[in-house]
Amino acid sequence: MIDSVDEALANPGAEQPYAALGLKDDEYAKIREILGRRPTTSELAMYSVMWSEHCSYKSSKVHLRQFGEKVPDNASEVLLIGMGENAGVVDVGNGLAVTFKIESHNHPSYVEPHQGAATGVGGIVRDILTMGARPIAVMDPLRFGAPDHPDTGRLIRGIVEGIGSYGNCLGLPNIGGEVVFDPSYNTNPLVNALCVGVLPADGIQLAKADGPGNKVVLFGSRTGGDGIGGASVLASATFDEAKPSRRPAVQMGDPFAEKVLIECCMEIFAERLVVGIQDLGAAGLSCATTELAAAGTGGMDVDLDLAPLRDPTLVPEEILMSESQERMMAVVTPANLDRFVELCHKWGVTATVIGTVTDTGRLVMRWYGETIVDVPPRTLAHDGPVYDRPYARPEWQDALQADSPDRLPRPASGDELRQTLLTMVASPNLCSKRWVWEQYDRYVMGNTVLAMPEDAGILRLDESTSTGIALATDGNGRFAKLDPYAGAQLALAEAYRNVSVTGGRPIAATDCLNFGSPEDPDVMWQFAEATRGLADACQTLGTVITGGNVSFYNQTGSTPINPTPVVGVLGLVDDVRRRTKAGFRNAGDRLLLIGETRDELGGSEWAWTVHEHLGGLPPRVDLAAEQALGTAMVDAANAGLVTSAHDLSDGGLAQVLVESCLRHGLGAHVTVAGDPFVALFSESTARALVTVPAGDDRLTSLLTERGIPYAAIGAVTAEATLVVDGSFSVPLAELDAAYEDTLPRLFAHR
Amino acid sequence: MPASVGVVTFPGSLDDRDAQRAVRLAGAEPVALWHADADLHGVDAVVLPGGFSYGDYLRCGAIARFAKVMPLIVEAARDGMPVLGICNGFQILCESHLLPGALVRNDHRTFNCLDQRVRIENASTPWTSGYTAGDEIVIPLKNGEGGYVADPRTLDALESQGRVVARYVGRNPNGSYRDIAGICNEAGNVVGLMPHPEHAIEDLTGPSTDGLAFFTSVLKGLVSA
Amino acid sequence: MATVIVDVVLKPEILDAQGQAILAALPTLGFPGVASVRQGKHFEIELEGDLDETALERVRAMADTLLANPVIEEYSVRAGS
Amino acid sequence: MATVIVDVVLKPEILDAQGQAILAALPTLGFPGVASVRQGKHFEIELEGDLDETALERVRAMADTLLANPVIEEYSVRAGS
Ligand SMILES: Nc1ncnc2c1ncn2[C@@H]1O[C@H](COP(=O)(O)OP(=O)(O)O)[C@@H](O)[C@H]1O
Ligand SMILES: [Mg+2]
Repeated sequence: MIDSVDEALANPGAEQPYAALGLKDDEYAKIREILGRRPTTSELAMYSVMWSEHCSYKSSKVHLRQFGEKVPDNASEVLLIGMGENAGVVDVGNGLAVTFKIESHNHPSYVEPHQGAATGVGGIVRDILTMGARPIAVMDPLRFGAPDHPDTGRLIRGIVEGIGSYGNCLGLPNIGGEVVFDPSYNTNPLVNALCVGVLPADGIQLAKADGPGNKVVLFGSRTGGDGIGGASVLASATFDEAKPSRRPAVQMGDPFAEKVLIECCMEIFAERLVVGIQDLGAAGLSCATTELAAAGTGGMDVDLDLAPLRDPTLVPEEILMSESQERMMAVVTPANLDRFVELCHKWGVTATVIGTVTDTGRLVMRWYGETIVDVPPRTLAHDGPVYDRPYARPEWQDALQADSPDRLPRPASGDELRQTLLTMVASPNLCSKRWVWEQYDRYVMGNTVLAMPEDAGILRLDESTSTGIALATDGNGRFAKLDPYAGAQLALAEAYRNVSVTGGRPIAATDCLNFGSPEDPDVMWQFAEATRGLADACQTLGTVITGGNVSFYNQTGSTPINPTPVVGVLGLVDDVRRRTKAGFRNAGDRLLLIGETRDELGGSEWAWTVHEHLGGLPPRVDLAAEQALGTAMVDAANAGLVTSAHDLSDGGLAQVLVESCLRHGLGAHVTVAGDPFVALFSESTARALVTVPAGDDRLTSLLTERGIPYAAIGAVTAEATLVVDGSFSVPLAELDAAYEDTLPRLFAHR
Repeated sequence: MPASVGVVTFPGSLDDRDAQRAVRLAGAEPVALWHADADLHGVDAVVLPGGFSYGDYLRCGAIARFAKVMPLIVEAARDGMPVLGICNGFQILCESHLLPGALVRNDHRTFNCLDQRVRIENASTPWTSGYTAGDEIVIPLKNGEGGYVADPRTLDALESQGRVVARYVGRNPNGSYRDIAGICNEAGNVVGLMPHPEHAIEDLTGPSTDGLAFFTSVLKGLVSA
Repeated sequence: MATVIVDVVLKPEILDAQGQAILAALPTLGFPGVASVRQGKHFEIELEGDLDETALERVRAMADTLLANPVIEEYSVRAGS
Repeated sequence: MATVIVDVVLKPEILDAQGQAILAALPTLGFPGVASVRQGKHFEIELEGDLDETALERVRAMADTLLANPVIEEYSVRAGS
């Protein structure tokens, strides 16, 4: 029997399974208070998904506010749409705007790695599409458990294949990402996906149902039982393998359906046929209808039985919670409706009018004539519970920071350093990620100027003006574990540096905050510190946060993952023809190491790979130095002063030398000052290795003028050997084997 | 009027805009053709672009083959119009029986995107006349089902008639029989190619500009014809 | 030698995008009157030894661990010819 | 309603990369004694009307034109349950 509003009034005392749906006693009481009666089953389903952690941000909201409060000075010139819409939009000049956002799909990817990752890409692409943009690229920062954990192979193969199959089939170039291994992600991989899109600056679409009488159209795939309860159950409760009953149905992706949906929307947008539009993601129809109504005139009437179903046995509350993919909802004037439907038909997209915008202030849904939902939409979309959860600096934090890597034995002789170098470049975290990124199409669309393995991806936006954008994503869970405030800033600083060494001028950022349980005060402290750190640093660096995503409950049992804020930075490239590539190109070029190297090995890749040590303090954050370096690199690119550049991060100078040599098979002869171990493996920030033509002093003068420290450390050589003067030398073939073999050996299909 | 080259868009085509760009940079006029078009808009040649037409569901190219525009292309091809099928386009040409053989899942079972070295074996087709037989070029290869297969008799016939247009050099990237990267029909006007010349037309965005000659070749033939 | 056949299909509640695409194509190819199409995988497995219950059991175990993904698929095992 | 099953397999002379990979993986997963594995496709087709020879004929025609590629594949059609 269908539980209608009449039934709720007639039978007010019915027991309701709100606790099983994840609602707390006081949350349920608040729903009853809002409605002045008990909710119907459908209403209960809607409140439970909309008030879940995943959709309501109830634990994170009080901290995320800082991103809107600590805005950088340049934000007003840059931002067209800020946080709060499906994705933020930035002005890139020439009448164009860019929208980008990063999102997580961690828990679903553990349950079903291929589909979980694929639908993660599908979801973020629809967020970008919803803004009125053509999606033009994706990126995929990924984190896995220890390489030898029994589940890691299944997860990395499935996740990479899933991301590839979906993105490749959509025709979106993948222009970068991350692959990190750490036992803290055992059985809880992090699958973050970023999408970027471009749109006319005057073509922004908003998620609002304006204009009484306008039609509400559901279009795209039919609704099935996919991921029913996924949003609330999966994202809101600790994932516990021992309870299979908590595994909801998996969401299946259909990239072809999404591809035609994109092309269909592009034509619909070009003809300006919609008043408002919203994608169906987590919480499906519940989310789309309440958000559209809440942001618009305020009311909506929906005949839910009109929604086209894949599974005719679904009941209303299931339809409302379904996370079937590749669906969108648009608000269309009656005058434009025929043309809208015609374009859908052209692309083979199903479109159905299921409702009408009203000015009643109520969202009313009927099921074959009976009213099953009658709610004020704002109470679902915006007025959910907000928690200022207790947090406190963990008891163990001091001991962790005191456990400095200084006590670890360091390689001293040339032979030891050589061996350390080979071990490091072959380690899963530092080795070549080619096995992953060769599974992704980086060429499609024909505008990829830089992609893997470059520091940042660069896309051409306009063939006539050669303007473009650069994007990079970074995060370091070890640094954040040692100091979450600094760790979040280091993630931003690294992405900022990656963008600027290619010649991109950073202007905006997006973040994906992957943490453990917010109900754990230790984790909540990490979260509070990380958001505070990120907001402060974004303000200083002039990279406004345009949007992002929070993923909590990343843990197994009671052990949370390393706190992992992942940051994506967007930069402007005035002329993509002037971008700087990594990799030594010309024998004889001089090597300049820009920035200051200190003895900083806390949380370093060396301490982890060689000693499995995590302790001490992360490298010092120096935002002023990052900014000086970044500006110099952008100016150098524009003036054509450098022949290559590569920023320093995990693995330090040694790693950058190896990667730069291997790129085109040229060697290097390097002389380092001071302790060669520190020079090679320290992870001090705000550094880059660049090459300049021999005898060309323009860059060194520029650096000197601006007071940026640098050291001339040698030259590129034609001989295929990396030589560290007075210490050791390694043939590139040996480095190449060490660097390239690891991932195929561990994970390739045999 | 410059020669015009049609590029067909099926639902799920991906490299259609890239193929149009290549046609344009080669100096011809690109014409967008739609899978449901009832005529070929008077184009002088046709490119079936890469992508995942109809999601590559069932088999790559199996559903696209039945598109309304396909019989028109088959007929024009029989009359000698130059037709180039790239990647998914190659698969469609095989499914349509304009070219022999078929393309199956890569032997290593993963989608791969690489800069591939390829040798031009036949420089007398309208799409390869700008090359010299034996030229080695580097162009992107990106597919999950790029393994060319055919029965031995067909393979021998292709070889003996000089219909292997391009061959992989170095490591065979997908298990293609006899390292075949591209073939043509008996008349030579219909060429199917697994790697993507349209992604190697500008220094800025490709591994080389080695692919441009596919498009300048056909243009030259059309202008002189 | 024993031949055992395993057919793997998506669970009925799981979206079968391929089946949907084929279903959509059939009418235009002159095949009306088809109500549904589901696409799955078909395995033909040759085992050493006799075609008996043990052989079928072994194949069921293979299907469980390798041939089917129990999260989204179900399978059936039968003796081949 | 009539359910008709179509199984499609690669011709024996065409390399079956997926079958080979499964064959190679089986011993390491504790399944020795497997001589060969072939992977194909399995279709379950529901037709309006009765399950009779006409229904089977219709499905054979679908298999010929769409479900299988005769250049590399062969198929069998049978009545479903
Ligand atoms: N970590 C974050 N930083 C900044 N903005 C965030 C963050 N997390 C979420 N947001 C913003 O909150 C809004 C709601 O997020 P979300 O529910 O993920 O959007 P959607 O409903 O489009 O999936 C978005 O505008 C998003 O950008
Ligand atoms: Mg959204």
